[in-house]
Amino acid sequence: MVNPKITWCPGCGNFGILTALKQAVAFLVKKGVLKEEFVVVAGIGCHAKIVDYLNLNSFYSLHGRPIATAEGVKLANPNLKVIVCAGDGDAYNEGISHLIHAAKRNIDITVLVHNNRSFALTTGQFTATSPFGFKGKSSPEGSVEEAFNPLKLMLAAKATFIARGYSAKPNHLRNLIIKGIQHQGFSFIDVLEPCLAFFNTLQTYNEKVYQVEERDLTSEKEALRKIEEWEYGKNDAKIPIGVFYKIQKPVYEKQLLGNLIPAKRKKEVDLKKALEELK
Amino acid sequence: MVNPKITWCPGCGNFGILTALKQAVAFLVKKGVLKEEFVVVAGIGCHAKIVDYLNLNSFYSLHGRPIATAEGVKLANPNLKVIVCAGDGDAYNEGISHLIHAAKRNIDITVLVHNNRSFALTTGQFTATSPFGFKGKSSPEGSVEEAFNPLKLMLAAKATFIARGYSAKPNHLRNLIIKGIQHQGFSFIDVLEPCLAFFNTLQTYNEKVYQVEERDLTSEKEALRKIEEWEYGKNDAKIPIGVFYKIQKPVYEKQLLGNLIPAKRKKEVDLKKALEELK
Amino acid sequence: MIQDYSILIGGAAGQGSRKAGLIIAKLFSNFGYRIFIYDDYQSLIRGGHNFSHIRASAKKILSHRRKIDFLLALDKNTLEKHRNDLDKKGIVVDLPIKTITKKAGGMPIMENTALIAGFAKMMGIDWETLEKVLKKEFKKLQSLNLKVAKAAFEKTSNLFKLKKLNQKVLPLVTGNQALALGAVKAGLDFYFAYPMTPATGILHYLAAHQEDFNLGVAQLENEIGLVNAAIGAAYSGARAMVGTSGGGFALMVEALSLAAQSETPLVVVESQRPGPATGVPTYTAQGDLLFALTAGHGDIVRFVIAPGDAEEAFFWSGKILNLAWQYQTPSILLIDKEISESTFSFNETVLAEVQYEKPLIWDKNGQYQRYQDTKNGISPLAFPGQKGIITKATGYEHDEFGLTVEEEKKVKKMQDKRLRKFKEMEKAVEELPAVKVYGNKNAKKAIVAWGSTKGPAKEAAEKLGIKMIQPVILQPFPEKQFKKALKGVEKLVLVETNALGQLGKILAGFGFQVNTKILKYNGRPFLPEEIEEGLKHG
Amino acid sequence: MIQDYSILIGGAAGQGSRKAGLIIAKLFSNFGYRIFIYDDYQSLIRGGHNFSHIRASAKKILSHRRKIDFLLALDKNTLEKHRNDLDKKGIVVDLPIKTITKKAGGMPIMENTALIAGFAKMMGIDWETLEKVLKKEFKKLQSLNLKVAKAAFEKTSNLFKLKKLNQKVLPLVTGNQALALGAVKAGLDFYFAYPMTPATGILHYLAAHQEDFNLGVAQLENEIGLVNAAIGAAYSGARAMVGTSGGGFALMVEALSLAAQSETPLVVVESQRPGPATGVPTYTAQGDLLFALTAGHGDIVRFVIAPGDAEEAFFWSGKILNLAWQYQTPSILLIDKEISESTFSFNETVLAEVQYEKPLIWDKNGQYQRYQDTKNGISPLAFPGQKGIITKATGYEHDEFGLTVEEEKKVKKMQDKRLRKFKEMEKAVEELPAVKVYGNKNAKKAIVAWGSTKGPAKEAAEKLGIKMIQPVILQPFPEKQFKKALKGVEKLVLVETNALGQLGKILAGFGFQVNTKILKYNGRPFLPEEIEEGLKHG
Ligand SMILES: Cc1ncc(C[n+]2csc(CCOP(=O)(O)OP(=O)(O)O)c2C)c(N)n1
Ligand SMILES: Cc1ncc(C[n+]2csc(CCOP(=O)(O)OP(=O)(O)O)c2C)c(N)n1
Ligand code: SF4
Ligand code: SF4
Ligand SMILES: [Mg+2]
Ligand SMILES: [Mg+2]
Repeated sequence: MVNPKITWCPGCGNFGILTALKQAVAFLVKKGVLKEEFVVVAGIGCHAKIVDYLNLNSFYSLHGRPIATAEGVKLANPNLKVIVCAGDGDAYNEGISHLIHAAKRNIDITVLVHNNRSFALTTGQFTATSPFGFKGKSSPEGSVEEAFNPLKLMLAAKATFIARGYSAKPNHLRNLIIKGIQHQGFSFIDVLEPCLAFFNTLQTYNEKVYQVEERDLTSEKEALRKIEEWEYGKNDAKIPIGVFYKIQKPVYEKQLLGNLIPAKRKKEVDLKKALEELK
Repeated sequence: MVNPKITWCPGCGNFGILTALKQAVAFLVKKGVLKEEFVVVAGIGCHAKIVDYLNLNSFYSLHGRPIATAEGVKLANPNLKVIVCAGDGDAYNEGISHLIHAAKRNIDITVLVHNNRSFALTTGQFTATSPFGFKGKSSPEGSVEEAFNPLKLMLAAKATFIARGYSAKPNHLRNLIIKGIQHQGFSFIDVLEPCLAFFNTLQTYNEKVYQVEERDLTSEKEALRKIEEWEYGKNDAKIPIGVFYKIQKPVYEKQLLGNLIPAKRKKEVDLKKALEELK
Repeated sequence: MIQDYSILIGGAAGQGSRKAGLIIAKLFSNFGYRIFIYDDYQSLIRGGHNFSHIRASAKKILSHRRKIDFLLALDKNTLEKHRNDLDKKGIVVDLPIKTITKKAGGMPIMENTALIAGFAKMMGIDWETLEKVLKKEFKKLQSLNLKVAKAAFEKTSNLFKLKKLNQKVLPLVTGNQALALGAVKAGLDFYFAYPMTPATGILHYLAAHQEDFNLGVAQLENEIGLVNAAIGAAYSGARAMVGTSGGGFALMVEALSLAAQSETPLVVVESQRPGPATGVPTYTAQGDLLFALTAGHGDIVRFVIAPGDAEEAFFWSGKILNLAWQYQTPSILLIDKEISESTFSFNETVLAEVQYEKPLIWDKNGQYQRYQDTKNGISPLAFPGQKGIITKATGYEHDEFGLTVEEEKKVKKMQDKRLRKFKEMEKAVEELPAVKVYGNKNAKKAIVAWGSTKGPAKEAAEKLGIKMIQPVILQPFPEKQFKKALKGVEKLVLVETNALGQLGKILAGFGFQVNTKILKYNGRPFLPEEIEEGLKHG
Repeated sequence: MIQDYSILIGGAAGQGSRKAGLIIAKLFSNFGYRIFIYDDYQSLIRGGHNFSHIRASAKKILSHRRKIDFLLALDKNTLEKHRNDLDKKGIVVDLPIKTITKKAGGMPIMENTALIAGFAKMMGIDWETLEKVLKKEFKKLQSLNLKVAKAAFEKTSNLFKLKKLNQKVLPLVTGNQALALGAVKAGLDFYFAYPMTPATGILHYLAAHQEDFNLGVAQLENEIGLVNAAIGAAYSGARAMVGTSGGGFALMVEALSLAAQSETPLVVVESQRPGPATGVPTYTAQGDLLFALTAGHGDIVRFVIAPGDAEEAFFWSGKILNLAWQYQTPSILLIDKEISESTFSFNETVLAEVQYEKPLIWDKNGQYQRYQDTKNGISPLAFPGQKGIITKATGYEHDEFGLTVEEEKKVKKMQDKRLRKFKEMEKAVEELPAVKVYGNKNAKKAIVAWGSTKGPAKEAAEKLGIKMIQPVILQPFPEKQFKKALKGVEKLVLVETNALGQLGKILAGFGFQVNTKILKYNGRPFLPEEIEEGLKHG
């Protein structure tokens, strides 16, 4: 049962992401993953309404916290496939500490950032990826902050899978999501999406976005080169989408827990030894 | 008047930082800066006790928040010279969101991270720059997280001044601090310091640390090369110290406020026009 | 008969019903009417159903009522949803706005202009007034809007002759705007925020007027960052304020405790919405009261003030900023969506009641000690940057100079200093109009209500001839004034928009027992009728 | 005469006085004595002044007293600071530990071993007992330590013949360890934390026993991250607990509200220290009570339980974990440094009182609805990963399935469901031993005290022959039990370690008035004598 009424604006980029995510899940289910093993965790914002439109397990968390929530979901039961739908406000402003540390510890979750480069649901203020000079209601004369490049931050934070997608290319995005979920470790996908109401980047993206050749994925240098092709907030360059970086490293939950599945462990513990120690 | 009794362990790296900071301030005072225009903001941890030992304006803030506090201090009165003394726990764990965003907006403050690569005051747990396998009381079998490289993160976050110092080289550090304060924009100095009680890196650092030649400071490529010479958590390479990166960009407070000094503005405002608008 | 019109205009988000509602209100306002607008909207940007309920009355009013005299629909949905609330004599204003707009060469978004203009004509509002208001409201595409308006005005026939009242035209101000203005009047130097409904309007308003008001406005990375920045700014000498709703406020409470320990002035505007958690983000509730009254770890007394309309928002916002600085304390202006985003006729006479009041500034004698142990517990302020002054603020327990202490006597000494300050705060409250009384002051039955519930409760009390008591300052609680207000009351009825009867719990702590509770917690404000009905049954 | 010894051992941080204190306590414990250790240390790692006050008694005791029978000093400072508290018959245990240690080839850090051994000999503790305890405590450099001990044991002459009591030897457990064990017994699956005194010990203890207990322990980037992770873990079906102190707790309150709205079980251990803000971080206070009782925005009822010693910490930690899961609610175990870090003889009989209690799990009939609108407001749980079950948790107001709602009726419906659940929680509390009574149960005078103040208050009450009432569950407040406990009481004296008399305010809200207050707020726990004196004057 899902919410029959989608309340995104007509033409909103979130539709493309919804389609891509649904298809990615359908693909993996066909491949044998149990549908009920997917859990989608969302923050708060336009993007986050996606959980109401998906007939999947989900946790509609707090603004800024979906990654933290998702880490707990995964740690308690590492068999689950945990997907985060975060906004740029969630991931790069309010809750950037969780993004960076989740990447650093290489926990095996997949983070999609619905990056419309604005706080949309609160009617369009600038975020960390809005361009310098962004005119929103909190910056009527233009914001005075430059955007950062989240992919570069993720590389510095040791994410093991870094990609960029575009909401208007749902097939491509679907494949990215599949790869992200299949990747064992922290997968980060920044999804560019136009916000029709507050930052309509549709035309720009349609003109500039191109699919990058996915090679040398284990080279940080090569990844950086692709990542730096386009700086958020600039309008000069072509915008590559695709997987930029992918390396294999031990995942956090395995290292922390071994084979333990906390949600399914036996509850009985003998405390005798522990108390004997204390005599 | 300062606290006469210093409670750091004998041999603690914080002594070197205290010396260097005092000397840097003394130097700048000699150059004509009013001593009372310095404000030191500290977090919570061993490092933070430094404010009790300095006869300077100071704000002993919360764990993780000194950068945020310092931003307010500066924004209210941009004439002040604001120096943050943060721990690695403060800056890279609890409050990393503030570090990244302060760098991004290029606010003109100087952040020293007293990086002993552990939570020392709480008796030695791993932080974001502790090496994989760090044995502390919260990770008796060795921590399972790799360290990140904070300088690399700062580069990705658009800091305009990035340096590394070493507490056992207080003269060199003094010069770094002077340069950091003189730099117009966000200055970041990661200061390696041994913690005698919980992570004694003294010998390693003494062996590996060397002063890098400071050239090509405006090149991000060159900066990255130096920054990547040594990865936190590894013990294989030489450890460069010095300024790695320095570029000039408009500072945040100037762009936001123009010439306004909020703490000194005239309080009288005529509201007639504003109310007329609303009729 | 008293002139009292209720107009409902609704449509999908993006159709501009809110703006249209404001324009209609301004038309009535220009005829000397007093206005209240309730705006109802969902958490979405396009589509769904939004509506504004405009009430225009000869008397001052602070809430809307259930019945509708005129129903203006920008879409079908509006008709369906609200037809039932139409008064027996009510009218559906059904004009061919699509055709009119199209014919006049307008764009679909201008259909609301057509509707307004037709309605104005119907009501007997003259073209000149309409034109004046439209010109003010439409800076973009002005002439095209006017063209559409003119066409609709001409197409529609006049039905009524709206009486022009011999009253001053007042500005129409939201609670958010009013409190922003009050703070500015009291010397606000810096506003820090992160967007959060329903407090976002403060940020938008101050950002738009940054130059006019000559102050700092910053949106930072998150609530924790900005509240700590506000504390830093106050340390530097700037009067700082922050604004948010319950969830953002929750993130600020550690810093609130820092403000208490470091004795840094801080004003937090907490505009409530229904919780817990994200709850119902674009609706209203008074469910954060208990939380606000005790927010922050440790022994803290803070000012918590809950204004009940725009004028009070103005007055108390200025007052709390002054109080925060006089007593060097964190303070909370506790409102809700119903105050923040409703629109009120604003009586400008209140302007004169708010000034910048100077806090206790150090006289430069001897050595400065940030936490000087004075008799009343208030230590003189000094700010960094002045020769000869070292000022050390801290979140640790400290000595007078601001250095860390752990010894038992020293720890107690500073806590005692703060306790003396708390006593002064209690005294200050009793000197202020902390409890208001309305209605029949001799009645044996009284309503007690706070914040936004004042409006409907006052109206109900006046109608029923009973008393209505509104505690405005909720901490330190004005015990004496409240006791006085209770004189002669035999039956006390609690009315608030939360599920636990939170004010009731507070009152009980002071020995004041309520006899009945009327609670509402569906995200909507009380209507006066609902309280009247509740009182009849209860 | 009752056997009741008080031993104080002190030194600079880094000299190992705490460890030495624990060993001395174990010696007495091995002789059948009941132990309480108060550890006093500053916020520094080396230097300064730390001390442990060990009390060993034939009877169960829960606090230390002022007087010292034996003063053991690892440095001069200790002698100077504590000599005044020496009993008339008290003895300064002054041994040439430097020389002994050196001669035996030991290192300076082993001087504490020499002191212990000499003291043991003096007291008449046999070498075998000493050796057994030392072997257990010194895994590193064991033989060298034993050598030093042997030398000191031989060098010192015997003065007393400590009576061996015919009582079971009990483990010595800190409050932190006890509550960790209680939670483990009740099925704890995951502990999340970020270091913060005085709660850090829980993290250390569970991390050290992660394999023994077969559970997850994670230190994450900050408190906000980990509390949200704990909520996520609970959603997945793992019993999660987090631990912190006031400042970290403040950062968790937004998530607490999320747990309330999403009905996710969550246990937060809040171990208080003196605030506001950083305050006096290694000392004790009960100043976060009001904050804990109302933490989180919105209408929330949560369990708040304050155990008063190690056995209660064990019992209630297990109980609250079970309650949190039965009622799907955030819950707070509220202790303080005095409970967390003091060491108690722990009566193992309490072990049997805690079990894993099964929460309401979905029976797999029909379609699963996370928020099924049941009669008692409790909806069956189901976890992700099971075929056929879709479980949707949310922080928005929602329908039964977990989808967002904004309509007024739907909003009210879910709040009503939660209100019914709150009622069930109230009932559950009255079924539990929520209020304890000690001392003379027929006395007209009674002390009311909570949490760590139980220990000294109970001792004072027993000595003075008055009653002592301890509310253990503080929310939902056990009104009936408290009323019952008050029967016959004419004078009620409030005793707590905070400056505002916070429990007193809560009691007033339920109509219970205290007649006098004895408050202490210098960071130190009450001594029984102080309460006795206060009662004589008050
Ligand atoms: C703690 C907190 N602060 C602020 C908000 C208000 N808020 C709701 S959505 C939102 C912005 C969302 O931006 P983003 O994450 O980019 O999502 P988008 O709406 O753009 O999809 C904000 C600030 C909140 N819900 N919680
Ligand atoms: C919100 C909060 N969480 C936790 C703590 C406890 N705490 C005090 S100091 C500290 C660690 C300090 O580490 P770091 O910043 O690296 O400083 P160091 O002691 O190593 O100099 C922690 C976790 C606190 N004071 N506040
Ligand atoms: S406001 Fe922007 S992000 Fe939100 S639904 Fe509309 S187009 Fe999409
Ligand atoms: S514990 Fe480490 S950081 Fe702290 S004072 Fe000692 S040596 Fe310095
Ligand atoms: Mg966004
Ligand atoms: Mg550190």
